[in-house]
Amino acid sequence: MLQTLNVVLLILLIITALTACLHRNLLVAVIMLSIFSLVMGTMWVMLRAPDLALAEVVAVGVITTTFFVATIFRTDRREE
Amino acid sequence: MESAQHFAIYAIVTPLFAAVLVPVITLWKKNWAMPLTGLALTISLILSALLVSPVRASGYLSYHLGSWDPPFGIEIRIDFLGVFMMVLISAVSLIVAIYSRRYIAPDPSREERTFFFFGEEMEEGKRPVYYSLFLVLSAAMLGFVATGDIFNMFVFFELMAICSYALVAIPGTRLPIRAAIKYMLMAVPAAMLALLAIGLLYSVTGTLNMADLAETIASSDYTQVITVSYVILVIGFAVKAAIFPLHVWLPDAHSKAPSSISALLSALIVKMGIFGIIRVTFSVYGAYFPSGLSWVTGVLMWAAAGAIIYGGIMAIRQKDFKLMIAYSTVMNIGYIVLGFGLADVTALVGGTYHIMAHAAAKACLFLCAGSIISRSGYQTIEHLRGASRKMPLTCAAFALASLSIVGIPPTAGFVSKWYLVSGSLNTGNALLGVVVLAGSVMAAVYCFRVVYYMFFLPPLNGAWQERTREAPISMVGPAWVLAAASLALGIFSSWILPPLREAIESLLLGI
Amino acid sequence: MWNMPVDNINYAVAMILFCIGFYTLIMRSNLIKKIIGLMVMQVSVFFFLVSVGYLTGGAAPTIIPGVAPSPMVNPLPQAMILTAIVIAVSTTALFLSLALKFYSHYGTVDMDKVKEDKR
Amino acid sequence: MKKILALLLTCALAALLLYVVALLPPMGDADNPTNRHVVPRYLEQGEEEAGTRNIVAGVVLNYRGYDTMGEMAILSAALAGIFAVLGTGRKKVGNAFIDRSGVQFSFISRTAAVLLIPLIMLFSIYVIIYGTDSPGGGFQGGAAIGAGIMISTVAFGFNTAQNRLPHHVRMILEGTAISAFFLVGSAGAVGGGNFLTYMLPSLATQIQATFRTAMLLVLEFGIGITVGVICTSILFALLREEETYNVEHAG
Repeated sequence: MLQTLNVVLLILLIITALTACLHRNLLVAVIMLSIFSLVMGTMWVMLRAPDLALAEVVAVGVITTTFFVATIFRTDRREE
Repeated sequence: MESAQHFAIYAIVTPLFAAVLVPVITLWKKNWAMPLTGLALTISLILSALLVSPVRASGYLSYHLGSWDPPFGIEIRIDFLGVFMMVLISAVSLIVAIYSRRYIAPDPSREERTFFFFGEEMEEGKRPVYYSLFLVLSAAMLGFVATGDIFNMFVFFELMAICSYALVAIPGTRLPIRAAIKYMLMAVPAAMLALLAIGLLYSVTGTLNMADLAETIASSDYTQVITVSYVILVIGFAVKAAIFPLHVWLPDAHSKAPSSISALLSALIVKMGIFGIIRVTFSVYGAYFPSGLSWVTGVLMWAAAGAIIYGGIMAIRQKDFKLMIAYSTVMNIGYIVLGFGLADVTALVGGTYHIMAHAAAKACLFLCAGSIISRSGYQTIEHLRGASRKMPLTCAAFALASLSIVGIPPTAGFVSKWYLVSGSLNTGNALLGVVVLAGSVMAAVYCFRVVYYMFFLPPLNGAWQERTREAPISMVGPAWVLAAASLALGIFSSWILPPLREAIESLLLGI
Repeated sequence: MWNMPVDNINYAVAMILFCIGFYTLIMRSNLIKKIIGLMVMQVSVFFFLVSVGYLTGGAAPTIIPGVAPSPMVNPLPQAMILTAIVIAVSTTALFLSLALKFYSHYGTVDMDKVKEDKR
Repeated sequence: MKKILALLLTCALAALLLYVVALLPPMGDADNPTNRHVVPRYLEQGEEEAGTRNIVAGVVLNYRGYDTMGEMAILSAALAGIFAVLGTGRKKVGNAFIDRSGVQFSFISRTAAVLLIPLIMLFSIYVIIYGTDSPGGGFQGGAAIGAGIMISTVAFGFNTAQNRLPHHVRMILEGTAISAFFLVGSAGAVGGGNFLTYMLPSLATQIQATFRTAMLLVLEFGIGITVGVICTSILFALLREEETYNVEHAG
């Protein structure tokens, strides 16, 4: 059961990372990055690292994403 | 000597604490930034200098942070090479900080012309930020050379890196921003590679303390993992050290940064990458060193030879003054890495001595370039014709430091090159000795061309007429101190070389 | 040699993520995209290290009073990663500010669209 | 050409990394070097020695507190770097796109902010105080404080938020963590131990543990305040549009 969940989360990680890296719309890419770090947080809870999961979700999933969004709103939203 | 054990940590944390105080104090007292910076760096310099004799007496100094025994807590472990670097770092930082005072804040009452940062002046609000970053940078370098814990080393490495990106970009104009971006694009992935290597190493040894790692590695079964982690770690440090194929960021970053920062970058920060390589090679992978990793040192050796030739040719081709000095740094990095790559005591002594010789001379060249560019606004070598008529002291300091870069006998550059050549002959690599000598010839071409222009040619039409004034004493003085140091380090080299040789021998044997 | 234990699938995925990030970093000319790639790279290294610290059947490294002690996962990589996350956030924030300044000078965040200029 | 080169480089890197990963000891095995060498002491004696039930917090603040000091210095340096790049922004009035977006006039966003922010603040203070005994700690709590201030910035407008937390106040609060580390560390050095020693040998035995708990709490709060304020300052710096853009297309 846990093994299955692990594999599902790993696949989700790869999908979100690829989407974040490939999508042409930067806002979508950044939100995907945020989802990536949320999935990563879940993964880390499974790996028994709750401190890190909290830090990852708050620092990368929320704060860094906000920085990204602030930057993207002030620059180009699409990648040419 | 009870209180002496705390000197090392206070040499590191005093600048760090002062860096926090500077922006707060300048909210009320605008002029206190520079004196506070100078004070903190002076304290560091004194404390580092006081460490020399205890370290020489006992071989190395170990300080356990939080009183935890080494494999459990973080250890500060300073051997002679470390204390040598600490004194060098705090001295050069102090000198450059004194230079910065008038360089970033010209005195309006004396009608000084300001051509800072390629025609634009630094806004006043950024001055405390500049000093703050400067102090953190010095503290990070001191912490980096002093630490005995590999993850702590990574933390200080990143701290140093972040400060240097920011200081390159501090003018805020186009070219510095692009240079900083280029720098970051190479250095941040490199730092991640270093972290990955530390992770790999941790996963097969289970410890982070360097001395403990060295013991565990010697008896570990995971030979391939350890070798790969070494390669990745060396790549990570090599980007920071700008070793030849990975030097791409260096000329831009060093020539577009403010000159005081260029001096610090060239004199110290690239050396930190090399110091990192030396440190991990001997203190961590010592068991593998001569036999198991000889191909890595071989690659580094030929990269160094490439750097000397490439850097020399590119420096000769440059028209921009600071870009020429920056390419000269690429070349001199080659010398230092060559000393490491030959894996011979004599060559390594030459390489480490060249760290110091090059630090003094190159910092002086950049400070002089900064004085000339900020006072006159000229950036190309063509415009330097006749500069000595208006700025004689600066030009003389430049000429003296050039002697050391070229390696003319009484200067420090000669001593280190002598050791490098004899080291390469010892190991039977006569070709590399020829490369070292060819590098000296190329250095002579690009340095003496500038000196010749400065002293023996008349100014270009209309140049150097009204834009004139010797730089103030707080800018000429530091340049002269460094120039004199590069001469004195050559004359009195017999004081430093024997303990350095002992230290290198004990490194090669493994502590 | 190639008898990778099935358990090490986490390590392999971390390395694949690292390479995805690395490829994005060097291939995309858009600065924001490069920074996203960098972030993926950094997080994947953290993932690798957290996986190194895992212990099958271990509990989270927090001692709960009154509960019998059980084997716990390794806290040291977690402490390292906590430090490294802060480093990653700081680096990313600094890089974003540089990208913003780049945009204010050139009107684009695309590195390839900007030719060399000598000023 | 560049594409092929990049692809080759990435493939080479991937091959190298996957090769080395295949050679690593199996994940989660109790016999791994990582689980045998240093860590058992942390797990067995951490509560007693370091004074924290959360061993991660014990490692972060006590065994490896020096790293945490470096980490806080990195955060401060990043903020200073952002000021160096974007300007310090001492002016009272700034301009930001979120003020023009109309989000702040929306009833929904304001109500959500008013309801959420107290909860977030409460959560973050809980996480900071109980960081030594349960998952969490100064950094997580501080980041949550920063997130709360970010929500209020979006909901009430940039200028309101900036006036509530003016530049000089943030400037003073930003140094809290480093100052706390310096002072606590010096207390250790003065009290007969080494830098960052919390169990001072010169104190009476019965108050040593209390002193250590107090010091850990000071550090947790210092880290929390610094992280929260620095995240806010970075956001403000990224949002503030002070200069008029003279956009020149150089390409």
